Amino acid sequence: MTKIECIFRPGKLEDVKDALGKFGIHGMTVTQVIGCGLQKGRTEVYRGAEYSINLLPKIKLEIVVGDKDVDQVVNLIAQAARTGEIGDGKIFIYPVANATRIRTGETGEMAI
Amino acid sequence: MTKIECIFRPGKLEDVKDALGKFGIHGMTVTQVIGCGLQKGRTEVYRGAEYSINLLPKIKLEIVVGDKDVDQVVNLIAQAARTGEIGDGKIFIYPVANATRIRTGETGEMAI
Amino acid sequence: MTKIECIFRPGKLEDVKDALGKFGIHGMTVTQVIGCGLQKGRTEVYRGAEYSINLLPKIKLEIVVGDKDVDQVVNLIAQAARTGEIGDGKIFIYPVANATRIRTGETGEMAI
Amino acid sequence: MDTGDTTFILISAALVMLMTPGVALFYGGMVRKKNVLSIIMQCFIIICLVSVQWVLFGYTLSFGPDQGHLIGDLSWIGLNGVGQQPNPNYAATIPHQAFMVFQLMFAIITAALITGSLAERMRFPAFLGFILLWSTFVYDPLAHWVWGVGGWLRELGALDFAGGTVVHISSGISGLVAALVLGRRKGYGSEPFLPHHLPMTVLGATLLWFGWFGFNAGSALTAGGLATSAFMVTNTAAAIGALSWLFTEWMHRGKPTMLGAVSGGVAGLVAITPAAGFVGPMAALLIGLVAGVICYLAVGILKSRLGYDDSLDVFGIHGVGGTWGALATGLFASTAVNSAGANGLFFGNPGQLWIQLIGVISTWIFATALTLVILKAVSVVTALRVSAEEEEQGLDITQHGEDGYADLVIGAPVGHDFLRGEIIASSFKKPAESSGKGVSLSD
Amino acid sequence: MDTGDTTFILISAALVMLMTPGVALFYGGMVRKKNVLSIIMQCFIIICLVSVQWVLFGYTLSFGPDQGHLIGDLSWIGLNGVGQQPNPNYAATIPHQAFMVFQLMFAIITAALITGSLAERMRFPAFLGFILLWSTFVYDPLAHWVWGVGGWLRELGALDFAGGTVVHISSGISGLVAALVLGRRKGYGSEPFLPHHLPMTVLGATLLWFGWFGFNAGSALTAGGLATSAFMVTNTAAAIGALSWLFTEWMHRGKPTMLGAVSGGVAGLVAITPAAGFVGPMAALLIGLVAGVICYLAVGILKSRLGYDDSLDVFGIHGVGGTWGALATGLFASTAVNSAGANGLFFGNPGQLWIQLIGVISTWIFATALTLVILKAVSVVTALRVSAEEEEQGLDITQHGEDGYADLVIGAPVGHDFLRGEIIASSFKKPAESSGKGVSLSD
Amino acid sequence: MDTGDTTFILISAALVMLMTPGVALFYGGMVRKKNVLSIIMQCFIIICLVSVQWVLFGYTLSFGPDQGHLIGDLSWIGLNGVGQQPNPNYAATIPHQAFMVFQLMFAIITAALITGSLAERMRFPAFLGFILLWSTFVYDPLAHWVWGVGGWLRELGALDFAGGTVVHISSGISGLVAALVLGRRKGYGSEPFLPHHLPMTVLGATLLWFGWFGFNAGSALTAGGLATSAFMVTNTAAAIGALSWLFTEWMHRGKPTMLGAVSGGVAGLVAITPAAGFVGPMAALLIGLVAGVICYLAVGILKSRLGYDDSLDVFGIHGVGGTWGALATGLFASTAVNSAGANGLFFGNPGQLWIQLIGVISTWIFATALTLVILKAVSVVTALRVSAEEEEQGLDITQHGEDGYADLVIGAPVGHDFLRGEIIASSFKKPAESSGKGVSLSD
Ligand SMILES: Nc1ncnc2c1ncn2[C@@H]1O[C@H](COP(=O)(O)OP(=O)(O)O)[C@@H](O)[C@H]1O
Ligand SMILES: Nc1ncnc2c1ncn2[C@@H]1O[C@H](COP(=O)(O)OP(=O)(O)O)[C@@H](O)[C@H]1O
Ligand SMILES: Nc1ncnc2c1ncn2[C@@H]1O[C@H](COP(=O)(O)OP(=O)(O)O)[C@@H](O)[C@H]1O
Repeated sequence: MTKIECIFRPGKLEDVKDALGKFGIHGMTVTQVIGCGLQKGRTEVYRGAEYSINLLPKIKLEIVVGDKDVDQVVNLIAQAARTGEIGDGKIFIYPVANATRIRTGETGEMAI
Repeated sequence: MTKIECIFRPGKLEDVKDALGKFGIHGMTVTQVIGCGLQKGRTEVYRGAEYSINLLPKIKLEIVVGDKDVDQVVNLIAQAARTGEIGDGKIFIYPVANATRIRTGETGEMAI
Repeated sequence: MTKIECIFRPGKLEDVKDALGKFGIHGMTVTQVIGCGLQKGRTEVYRGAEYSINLLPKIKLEIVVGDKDVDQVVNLIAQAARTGEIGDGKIFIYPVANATRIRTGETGEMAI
Repeated sequence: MDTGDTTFILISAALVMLMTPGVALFYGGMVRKKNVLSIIMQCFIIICLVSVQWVLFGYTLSFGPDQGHLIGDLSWIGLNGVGQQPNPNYAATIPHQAFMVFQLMFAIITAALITGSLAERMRFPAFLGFILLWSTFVYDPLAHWVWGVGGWLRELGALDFAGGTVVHISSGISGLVAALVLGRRKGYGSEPFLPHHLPMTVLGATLLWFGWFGFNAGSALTAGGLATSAFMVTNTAAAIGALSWLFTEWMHRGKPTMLGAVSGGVAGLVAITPAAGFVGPMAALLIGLVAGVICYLAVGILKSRLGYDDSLDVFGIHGVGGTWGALATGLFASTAVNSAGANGLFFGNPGQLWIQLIGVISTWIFATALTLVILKAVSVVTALRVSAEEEEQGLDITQHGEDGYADLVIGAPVGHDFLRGEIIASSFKKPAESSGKGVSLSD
Repeated sequence: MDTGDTTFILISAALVMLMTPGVALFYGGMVRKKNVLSIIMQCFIIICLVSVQWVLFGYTLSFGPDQGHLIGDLSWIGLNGVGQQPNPNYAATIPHQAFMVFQLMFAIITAALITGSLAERMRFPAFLGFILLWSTFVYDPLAHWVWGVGGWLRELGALDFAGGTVVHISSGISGLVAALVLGRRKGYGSEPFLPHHLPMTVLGATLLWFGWFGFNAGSALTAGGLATSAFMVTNTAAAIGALSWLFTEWMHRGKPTMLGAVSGGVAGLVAITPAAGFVGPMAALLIGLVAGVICYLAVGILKSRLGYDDSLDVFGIHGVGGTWGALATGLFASTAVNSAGANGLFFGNPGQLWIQLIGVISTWIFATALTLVILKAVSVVTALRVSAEEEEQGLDITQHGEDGYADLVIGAPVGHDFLRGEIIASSFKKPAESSGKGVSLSD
Repeated sequence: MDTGDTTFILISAALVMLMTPGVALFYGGMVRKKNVLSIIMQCFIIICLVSVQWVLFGYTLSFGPDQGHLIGDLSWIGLNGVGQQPNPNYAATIPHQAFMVFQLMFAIITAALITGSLAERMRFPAFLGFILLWSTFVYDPLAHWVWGVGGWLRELGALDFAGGTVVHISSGISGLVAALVLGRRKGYGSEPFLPHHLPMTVLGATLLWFGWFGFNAGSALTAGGLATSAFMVTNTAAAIGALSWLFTEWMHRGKPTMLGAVSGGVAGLVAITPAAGFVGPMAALLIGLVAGVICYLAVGILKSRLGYDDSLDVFGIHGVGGTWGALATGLFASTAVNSAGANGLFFGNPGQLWIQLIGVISTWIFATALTLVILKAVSVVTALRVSAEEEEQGLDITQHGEDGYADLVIGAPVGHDFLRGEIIASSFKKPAESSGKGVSLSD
């Protein structure tokens, strides 16, 4: 099993979810994060003082999938989350040693 | 070392923490997440319009433990977090390459 | 590639970011978490009742770097985040199987 | 009729109206996030429900022509005969309707206070039934006893300037009874129930303080020296109540807390309410001082010792503070402040304390008994309490299908699927929608 | 001059002023988090802009000496001649300036209501231009028609006690037109736009209710029976409006919602506004009851059927509710309540309904036409709508360079770099700064 | 005695009281989340502390029989002799207590304004001592100088209608001094200190605006033309102040900000305060316009140039705005507006400007000197500033043992262990608790 962790723009969650749903993937976990990278931060102004804010809101989506689906899922997400502008985000892939479904105690690919 | 990442219902955190505490595990990191899967979403109503909300609040708990404890900890958590209803969540297990305690610089199992 | 995941005190984020920036690392993802461990919790009082709160606010910082930089980055972060008091936090290291840049589709070390 | 007095009562009525949203926020900040709407909703819907009830039959039950010293008859049903002219029995210088609407606001807030005891576990339909019956069968008779012409406590000479018995004891006791009947919240005593938004609670408390000027000073029903005196002692008792709770908690628990300060302020306000038109500033200082201490003890010690879950301490603050205030009126009342009042024990008239005690005891008994009966009646029709599963999920979602802060955790319009009805779907022209273009102005 | 009346109008003016922050919060809670400041800002800046416009020329256009029954002339420009003495044409017992400032607050809130239709997509510069023109060319003439001495609707005998046509129809219709011109928000109909902070919305709604007492009762311009009656029916209609929306939505969608309850309360308040000084409590119950139902239907069914994106339902509540209220005045008005008014259809005078209809239709037409012209004019100078990219990011950041809750997600002073200007940098002495030491008191 | 005037002053007092919660929210939204309670608490506890101080001895020091033109004597200690009858020296048509309580609210808010300078770093015990001494030794004498019968500035003919010197300069200067003594916040200049909740700040600002009507119009002490004029110029100056700050910042920084708009509104209110009863609408426009610009410059440029950390800009807004307002009164005052006042420079009386200048300078010097002495005195008894570690953790937790939004980040009743005292533990019957059952009604 493999964990696919993607970080992308908040406005793209609906699209990514739809794309995954069409592919038959419904299980996922979402976290609100902030991130920086190449993307330029933004300037905020409070009482005449300027602040440069470079940690910007992003969405982190985690999906654990069977190894065979990894490439396709990565492609799907990459397509759905892309705008072509700097700041689109990343997809990281990690090995997963095992999974357990709490409700049933099932383990392995059965659990996801 | 191994990371145990569990996603479960918000109302179960106290129970899980108690179970781990009894086992002697106190170090953990908790994140508020939203997730979906088999669990049915809920319907909300705003000014006569219905919305189906299928990302539901969950808790993500991360614990890094020595390899020998993994099975027992997974069992403990699975028991403490179980309600038997769909939506109880998952436990994922990942390999950890190394750990460092920031305060002392210790590394390896000493650090956790 | 390797993921460096550090959990440290909220007040240290600026320092850690500066240290990484000087080293040339700008890409990172930050999550607000709560954690417990050896650090003593705090007591809060509401209408005469005392509550012991032992999950304290922490920052989780995730950086994916090329394998050659790992040691140096870990050192940098450990130094920048250290206060010497209990509760400084941990740094965990995980193997990363692959990375993709959503914007361009680049993969591997090119993507980070 | 006097324009100054009419202005005074109308604006006071508006201030008292604002107290109920104040209670909503005061309580709303204290519950957990998942129940914030449910408690605010309870307070809000009470404004609506009791407003209608009062116009239709509540007012005549409370203030209509006396029936056996116990209740008003129905001659003013639907405000029949309650017009723009004064009713000198109640207030000679303002329209009768102004008196009526001012009193309405008292009926509203009294019911709203109870919600703090029901918080986080009562089903909404049962709540609606309970409040309607409670207002009709507890509040309306009590108001008649104490303030209605011919009411038996009024005839006995009981002093209750702005509602120590009618408002605070009645809500405090009924809240306690309801909390016992409903039972403790799931997890009470093992999980922490922390206030999810204390600034909201402070905002609510200060709106309460603000509105209380209308409540107590307005109860003079004319804008003169008495109203001024009531205004001033109200502020004084609130201030010292906050300080005394603060320092008591500071000594007891080691921290001067914000929640303690506002709670003490409310305790001071509660305690001065029955006395506001009868006592001077030094008595107000004493009344507020004692209120802060005893309400703290009731909330911080008595409650945990007895183990009931009066969620937001309606009993500890309104029941205990109101009882103390009603008795203190029998101690400190002085005809030097209000010649139409009476002297209390410390001004040479021990009998007044006795009368006050009768008022207190009869209110305790009446409110307890009737609340039990009403809850029993409602429980026959519909379940009082949400299921354990609903309690876990929170009342906002399960009772009202809403989320208090839908966007807050998610930070962006994400995480939800929009179930487009067929109607919507068919009426949308996709292209215009996604391009964000509207009606073109140029063609 | 009467001190009671003067107090009444000044305090009422303050209450009506508070309604606009009320609208800001009411709306602010309903938008997404990223747009909360932009809508609050729009309401706030209207207070400022219209206050200045009114003093300079708005008041004289509305209430100055009549020109052809359509508009006031400029003789009171800059408040020239509007002094501390009464103007008996408008109110004989209060300073002319008190009447002026009371009316100012109406001009403010009317414009503020429209912002609900523009929410989440209008550029701030275009907004400023739109509002200034709208106030001048829509509100001021309308106010003159209905309330100005010599205004044609006033001379016709149209009844509009506190602004059914002038305030609610005008803002509701103009909002709808502006929503159509701006076009739907990006993602409307496919993404959920959930209220990000419903307690804020409730707070706003209750401040509205509170301020509405000044709005409706104050419109009597003297503190007596009529003001009292208006106060009372206002409260009654709001209460029943909330209940009727609540139960309608409960039946239709299965949930009694908080947002529904406050929306219904506002609908009831809107509908009673034109009638407040002409009808009794039973008519108020009927007016509010109907308002809750029809506004719910307009918002919950009509809107999606027609597919326009009137973001926060200004049309559905103010347009529809105001129209119903104006017509209902023609049904239920009674000289028994206000001898200076007229009887409506149900009191034997069908002609009044006809007059009311003329008032309604002319307001609809006038507001529609002028709003279109003004938006066209503004769009020639500057773009009305933000870019898709800006809409995505949110208006707070893109229009105002601010974040509503900067610290909230991050929980600590983190995540931002401080761009220290050279000036700051040079004036700081690093050591003192990091040690947190200040001026030493001992040397 | 006049019921209209009495109503006017009592309601005005209530409005001014509400300003302090307004300040609490205005400031509360601007600090970081971890300090929100501490600043709200400071404002709230000032209401309590000063209310008690005033009744006991503050009022007599300020307004009691004059001693050497500097201070009142102690003859009205404990409100001795301050009764329900008017005191014609101050206000002939309202109870003396009404005047007293109205003035109390000024004493409260003045102290509360200072908290903005102390924000995020002062220890609570030191704060309590500081405020008590400051109110007694700075506010009370100043109020006597300017408003007390026999006060030297009053006798000199200094004009200060509602508190430009007494309220705003005194708090602004004292705040600056305290900020310098306390030293900069840890991380100031290197970390961003962003407002954690701007909607809260806007709510606070609008409550301030609302209450300011009571503050300025109420200062006429009778409800007539003068009060009306003061009401109107107050609104006008606030409006234009907001606009002028907004546009200045927009030109300077490229963004029209919400925080700027409300800050400018407050600046306008501050500046008009001393002039409110002496100037007409055109002067008000000028006063507000200039206030918005110079306060912006003080806050956005002067502060960073000089490098002091006046956390929430009490000096930049109240110190600078108040000074401008006091001098502007000497420019624009006109006996045509208030025959009991005087003419200013532009109405042919240059001497008035000179008198105003004396008032300003003496207030600056007195406030500076006394604040230094008081802080020194307090620092001898207890440390003024929290430790670096406490500052890092936040004052809410370290000073008050509370979390402003305990449930917010965590979203469910999680993350906390409940330390059940033995008392609680023993009184709980586990089974009843977990099943959620209460007292059974059927047996
Ligand atoms: N090395 C990294 N490790 C972890 N997260 C990263 C890393 N680089 C970028 N990110 C995440 O990806 C987001 C987008 O990255 P950025 O470099 O701005 O744009 P792009 O991915 O289009 O090149 C960042 O905001 C951050 O959350
Ligand atoms: N494949 C997955 N990858 C990551 N998280 C998942 C996955 N499947 C489920 N989850 C998480 O587990 C939660 C519970 O899953 P769900 O399928 O609803 O119930 P159950 O685990 O009882 O079968 C989800 O809300 C989501 O957060
Ligand atoms: N075994 C663990 N797994 C995951 N996170 C941990 C673990 N131990 C500690 N942490 C995280 O590190 C933080 C600091 O740990 P703590 O033991 O209190 O101090 P220190 O790291 O200085 O020894 C905790 O709050 C928690 O977030």
